[in-house]
Amino acid sequence: MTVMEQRGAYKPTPPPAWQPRTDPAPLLPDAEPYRVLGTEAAAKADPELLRALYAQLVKGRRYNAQATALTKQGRLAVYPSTTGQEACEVAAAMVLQERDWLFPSYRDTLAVVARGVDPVEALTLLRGDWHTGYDPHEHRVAPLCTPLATQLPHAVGLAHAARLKGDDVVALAMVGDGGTSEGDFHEALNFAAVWQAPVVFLVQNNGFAISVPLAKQTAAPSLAHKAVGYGMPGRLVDGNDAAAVHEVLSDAVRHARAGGGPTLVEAITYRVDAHTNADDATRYRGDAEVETWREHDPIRLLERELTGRGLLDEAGIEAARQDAETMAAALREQMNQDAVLDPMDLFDHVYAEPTPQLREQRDQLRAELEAEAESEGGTHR
Amino acid sequence: MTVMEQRGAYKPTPPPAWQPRTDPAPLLPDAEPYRVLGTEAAAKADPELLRALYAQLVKGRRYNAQATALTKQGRLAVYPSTTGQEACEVAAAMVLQERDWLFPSYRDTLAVVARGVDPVEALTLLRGDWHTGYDPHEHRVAPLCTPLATQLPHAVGLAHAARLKGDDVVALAMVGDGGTSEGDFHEALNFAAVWQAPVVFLVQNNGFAISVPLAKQTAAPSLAHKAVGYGMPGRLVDGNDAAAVHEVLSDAVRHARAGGGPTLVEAITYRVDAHTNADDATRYRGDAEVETWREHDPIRLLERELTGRGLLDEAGIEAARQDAETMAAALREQMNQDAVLDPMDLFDHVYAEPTPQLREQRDQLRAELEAEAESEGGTHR
Amino acid sequence: MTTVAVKPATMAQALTRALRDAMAADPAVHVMGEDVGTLGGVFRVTDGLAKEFGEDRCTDTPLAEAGILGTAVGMAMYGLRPVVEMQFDAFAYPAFEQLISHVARMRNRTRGRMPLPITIRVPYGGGIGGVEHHSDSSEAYYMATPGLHVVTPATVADAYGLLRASIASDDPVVFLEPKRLYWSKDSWNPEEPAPVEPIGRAVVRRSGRSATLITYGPSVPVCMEAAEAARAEGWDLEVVDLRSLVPFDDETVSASVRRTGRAVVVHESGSFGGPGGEIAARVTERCFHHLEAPVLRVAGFDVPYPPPMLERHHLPGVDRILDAVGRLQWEAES
Amino acid sequence: MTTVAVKPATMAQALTRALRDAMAADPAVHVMGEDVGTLGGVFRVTDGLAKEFGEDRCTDTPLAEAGILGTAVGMAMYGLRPVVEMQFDAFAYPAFEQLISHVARMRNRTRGRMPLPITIRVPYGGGIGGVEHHSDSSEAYYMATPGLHVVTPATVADAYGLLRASIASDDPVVFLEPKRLYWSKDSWNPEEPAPVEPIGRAVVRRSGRSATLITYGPSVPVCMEAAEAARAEGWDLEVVDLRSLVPFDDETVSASVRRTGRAVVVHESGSFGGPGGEIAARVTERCFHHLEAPVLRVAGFDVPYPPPMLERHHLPGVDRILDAVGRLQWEAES
Ligand SMILES: Cc1ncc(C[n+]2csc(CCOP(=O)(O)OP(=O)(O)O)c2C)c(N)n1
Ligand SMILES: Cc1ncc(C[n+]2csc(CCOP(=O)(O)OP(=O)(O)O)c2C)c(N)n1
Ligand SMILES: [Mg+2]
Ligand SMILES: [Mg+2]
Repeated sequence: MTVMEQRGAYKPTPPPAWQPRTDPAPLLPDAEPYRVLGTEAAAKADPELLRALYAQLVKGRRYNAQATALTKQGRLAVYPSTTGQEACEVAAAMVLQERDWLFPSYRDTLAVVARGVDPVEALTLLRGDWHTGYDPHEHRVAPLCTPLATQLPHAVGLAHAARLKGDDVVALAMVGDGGTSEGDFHEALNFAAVWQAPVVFLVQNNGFAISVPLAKQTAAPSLAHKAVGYGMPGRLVDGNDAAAVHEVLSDAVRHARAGGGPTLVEAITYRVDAHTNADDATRYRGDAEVETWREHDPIRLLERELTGRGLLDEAGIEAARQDAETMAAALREQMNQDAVLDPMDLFDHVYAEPTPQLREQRDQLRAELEAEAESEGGTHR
Repeated sequence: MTVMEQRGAYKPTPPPAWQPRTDPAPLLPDAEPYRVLGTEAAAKADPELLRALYAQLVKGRRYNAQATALTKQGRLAVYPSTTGQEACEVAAAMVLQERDWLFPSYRDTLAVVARGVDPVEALTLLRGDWHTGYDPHEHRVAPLCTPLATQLPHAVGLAHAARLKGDDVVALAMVGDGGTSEGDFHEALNFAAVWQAPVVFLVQNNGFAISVPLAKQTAAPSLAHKAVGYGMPGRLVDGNDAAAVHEVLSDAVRHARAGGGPTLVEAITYRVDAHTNADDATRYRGDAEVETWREHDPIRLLERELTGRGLLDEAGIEAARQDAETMAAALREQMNQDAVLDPMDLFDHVYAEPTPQLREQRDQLRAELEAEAESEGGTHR
Repeated sequence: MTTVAVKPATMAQALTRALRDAMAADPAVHVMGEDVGTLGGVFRVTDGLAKEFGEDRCTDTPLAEAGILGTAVGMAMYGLRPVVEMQFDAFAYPAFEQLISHVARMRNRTRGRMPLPITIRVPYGGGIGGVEHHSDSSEAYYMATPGLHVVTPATVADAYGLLRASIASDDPVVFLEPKRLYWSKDSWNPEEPAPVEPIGRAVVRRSGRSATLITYGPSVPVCMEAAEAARAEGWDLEVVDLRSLVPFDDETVSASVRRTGRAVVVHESGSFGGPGGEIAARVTERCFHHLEAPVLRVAGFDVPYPPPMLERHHLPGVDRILDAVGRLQWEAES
Repeated sequence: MTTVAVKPATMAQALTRALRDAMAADPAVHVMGEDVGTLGGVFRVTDGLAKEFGEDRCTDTPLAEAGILGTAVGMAMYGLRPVVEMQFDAFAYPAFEQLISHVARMRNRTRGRMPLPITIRVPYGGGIGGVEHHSDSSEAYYMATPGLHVVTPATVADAYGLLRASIASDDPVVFLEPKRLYWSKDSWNPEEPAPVEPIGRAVVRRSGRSATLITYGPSVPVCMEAAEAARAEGWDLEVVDLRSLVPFDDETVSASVRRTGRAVVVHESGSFGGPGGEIAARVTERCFHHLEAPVLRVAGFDVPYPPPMLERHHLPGVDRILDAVGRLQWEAES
């Protein structure tokens, strides 16, 4: 049986006696974002999971701080931080199986690292020695994607291909609130729903697209409400509640894996840092707003829950901090080493075989570099 | 007060105590397409309006038949017919005021003609003597738009501009079910909702995009359900019920004019003819399906209502038919005259002033044509 | 497999056959696009494929070109070989961002770890009486995008061979199908193991000594006709069919021009910023001292493609080609 | 208006001033794009405009480039003069269908009845250490699209004059802003009634007799530097700044090359299918018998724009230009 048959043979256009093709009611998101921490649902949460999330959040926060510091030292060209958004970043990576695929946006180096990619390789794009530093197939992580929302159809195509091959693979694709305005968002969600592809779309609504607030981006009741227009379920979740994000994403992944098709998840969070180190956030928002959100910090929320329930003590907090420091020190050290560059890389990967034109150009550059090296009395590295 | 201020000052991102930005409930379409003919609502319909709609439908049907016949005689390069969709075409034109704008898709020559554009000028694109035959400003009808859905952002921009200028103008934009899958559909609706632009989007869901049935186009409960994801109302209407389409579109136009913002209307109808005269519809659908829809024909539905209520008799039917024949005869005669062509048109409208490069090319063609005319012993027409 | 007599086939039929053979040979090959399934495509090039291989292998997609190409990228990431159909030249434009920013760059971005073997079939060019947006020659855009191969056949046999090679390529290929040659016929034995033409080789379609016509796709038959007509004027024209714009076969082209000393580039695409500028420039760089005259260009005018009733004035025809040949400074000869 | 002393201004400041003056002069001028309002644009070119003219005149749009350009089309249909900002070169690609299929064609489509006076500002080119997709030189795409003007300044004064002229034009203009010159300074009196440069005129930035460097935008300062350096080698180079790629100023360029007999085209954009091919071809067509050597090209390599740490190898610099000048067959001289 083919995938096409599986999802039902062609039904003629609804005749005059009309029937909705799908019942819209179950697709609509709840009015309130789903929360676990501080609610009754927290009691059912697995303590081990909560502790693992906590360790990752603390590490993630430290990673963001370290990477930002590296821009100041000129070791990174630019860094878009996810401080305040660590719950989403970390949960996105943790809900996936090894065989699954992650499709990050340009901001999501933390999710990429949480998935297991070497932190230095994850930062290659932002350091500037190459575009993608890691092998996407190794950890099944697509390249960090700079043109907004363009990674979403990739995720759909990959998930669809896996399904066609009979593989039990789910793709999770990340995008920002601003990215939902792009045509590619629309086309990707529509293809996913029509094909019933095993994809989960995670929108991190962090309130801004650079300087543009959500109110100028959409008039929708919520971004999750967009789901119903594609015939897929929309879910709204508190993006700073790591337990809630983990649960909602896990459900969506399970649903997709079981053949239930795609889900759109909107996680409401906040970008505490500026857009990147190069941005001046005071131009478009006030401190008071940022402070409100610091109150609702993902680490604080989880810490309160864990300590309140006796699952974490001062020693545990300190241990998590130590772990994070170790990671940061290692990252610092690695990033302080100069990148190894080979200018011939410019030509070697444009095509499987360089065209005659590229061979000429490569020879030209090689000759120039040799001449340069000679005149410097050195040799070409 | 500026338009931007009008729609509310910037509100910070929803703080942790979250509120939906808009109440989704009133945005959702009804489960059943709205109908007037054959229902109780018909009693309230204005008899004059119904009679006017009837006359237009009959004319519209005849226009479709005549245009299709012209393709067989080689007088039109191609014709995408709206047989079966006349209620939508005609109502779209009739609900607008003079100052309003119509944005047709490539299929909607009938709406263009119903709006008052000269039928020959409306067919220029399809005859092949030029791209657009009419002056868009004369009847405020944008050029027939071949690249699907690309006219939708134009309608939004125009409506927004009119509002900025303080003009009381509404734009109505037409698109097919297939066109809703394009990114431009998404971006247009989003801009419209964010700007609260006075636009009405009319989706004619005629069951097919060439050969592709709706089931392969979307998994949504209905196309009207897409509205909620933009924060605008979605309305579902029986597209073959001229009175219902007229009412729903009139309401949406009134709402837009009053500053209420855009509406998405899905009219469920059926393309009775093939995609164009060049298409072979038997490749992708059976006669039985077409027959079902002939039962639900827009003319038949309205005729039944009118005769049943004694608003139309045999003589009235005959008069409408006569009118339509007169129109068809006139169209036939006009289209049998050869188009007047000026090859210099190729160069004269690319820019306000032809570039030096285009002047050279124009001179070249003129010289060629003169040489040709001379060698034919004639003169350059 | 039964042996059949060599009989005329159309280019469209050869393309269908190439798709079918590629799908039969490799289960990774997937055809996708608007109307490619049940209908077999508006030009019927995918006719019968959905029936033979199932809708999962030949899929009617939703109507969204960026979505089609974007999902094809994801499919290729997972090891498939998507063959995407864009319904008409101008309807490939919505997919430009996916094409330029991803399809052309993914291999390079990942230092070769994530190649994208995608073939993008684009029916292109005019001469078929199409209304606006149905007759564009958009090859200049593709040529200017490193990372893409750009291939276009002019004969029935090449349609088969080059499409097979394109699908077999581990890199993305924009495969430009000259619309008005879809129904051109040629004696071609579809049952013969047809040659898979290597990508990147031009071919001399007609040898001659007076001057070289450098051309491709829909303009090849026009140039052949022009070369015939030129005999009356005493010119013996060579016709080079490029077949592949990227990579460009400098060797074949330069060898020809060095021999003849004169060249005219002929294409339907607009002249300004079109392929002819690149071709003329590189020929001149390589053959300067062999040239008796500047390399000239005969191309479409620099205008949006005209409506059906005016297109004959736009398309480069035999007369314009002969006029250009006439301007190749023959007096320098004497 | 108070008189201020002539003082150095950056190109970014001149552009801001041009926008401000245009908005003040004509209420139909509307600025729109991502982050152009409150933030003043990521390059701060629209700084202060929203404050001065209100958000209705300088509007932060949703994040969708096709939507931005598509709604600008509708606004222009209603008589406004939208000035659209694309945040970076590669982020203009999603708007290509609107650009090619509508912006470039609407006037022609309607036989002049519906002109579209839209200015599309595109920060372009590299040299600023930008990560992938932030350094493209995409002018080849725009040049190959009839119906668009393509303009690019290289000096602070031209940035002002050409942007004013572009906004005043009744036709769409793709206004390419060389990113790495945003912070270049020049003595320029912003309070003087600044000249509105006509579109379509190249300018000789430096006269010389040995050979002509034909260039534009970000490569103009590089060519000026190369011309200085060339003096040591005994070459007296002329530098022509095209300023407008469409229309192309054949007159100025050809006059220069006829005088010098040698030419090199210099640009950052890739070579193959890039602007240089067109320029070299048309110069050769017009000046063939004056040329001592083929017109050469110094351009970016035919690769996706490299990452920051490798971009210096890609960008055409003084040495490569001098190398090319050296290959202009000076032995022919003697
Ligand atoms: C197609 C495209 N347009 C514009 C940009 C420039 N840009 C980079 S990030 C950004 C804002 C993104 O906002 P959002 O999607 O909310 O993600 P966030 O930055 O908040 O994570 C913009 C406009 C881009 N990268 N791609
Ligand atoms: C951007 C674009 N892609 C493809 C096409 C080719 N095309 C013309 S009509 C059509 C189907 C349109 O279907 P729908 O939107 O439902 O409108 P209908 O024909 O039913 O009125 C297609 C694919 C096009 N015109 N524009
Ligand atoms: Mg955001
Ligand atoms: Mg349809």
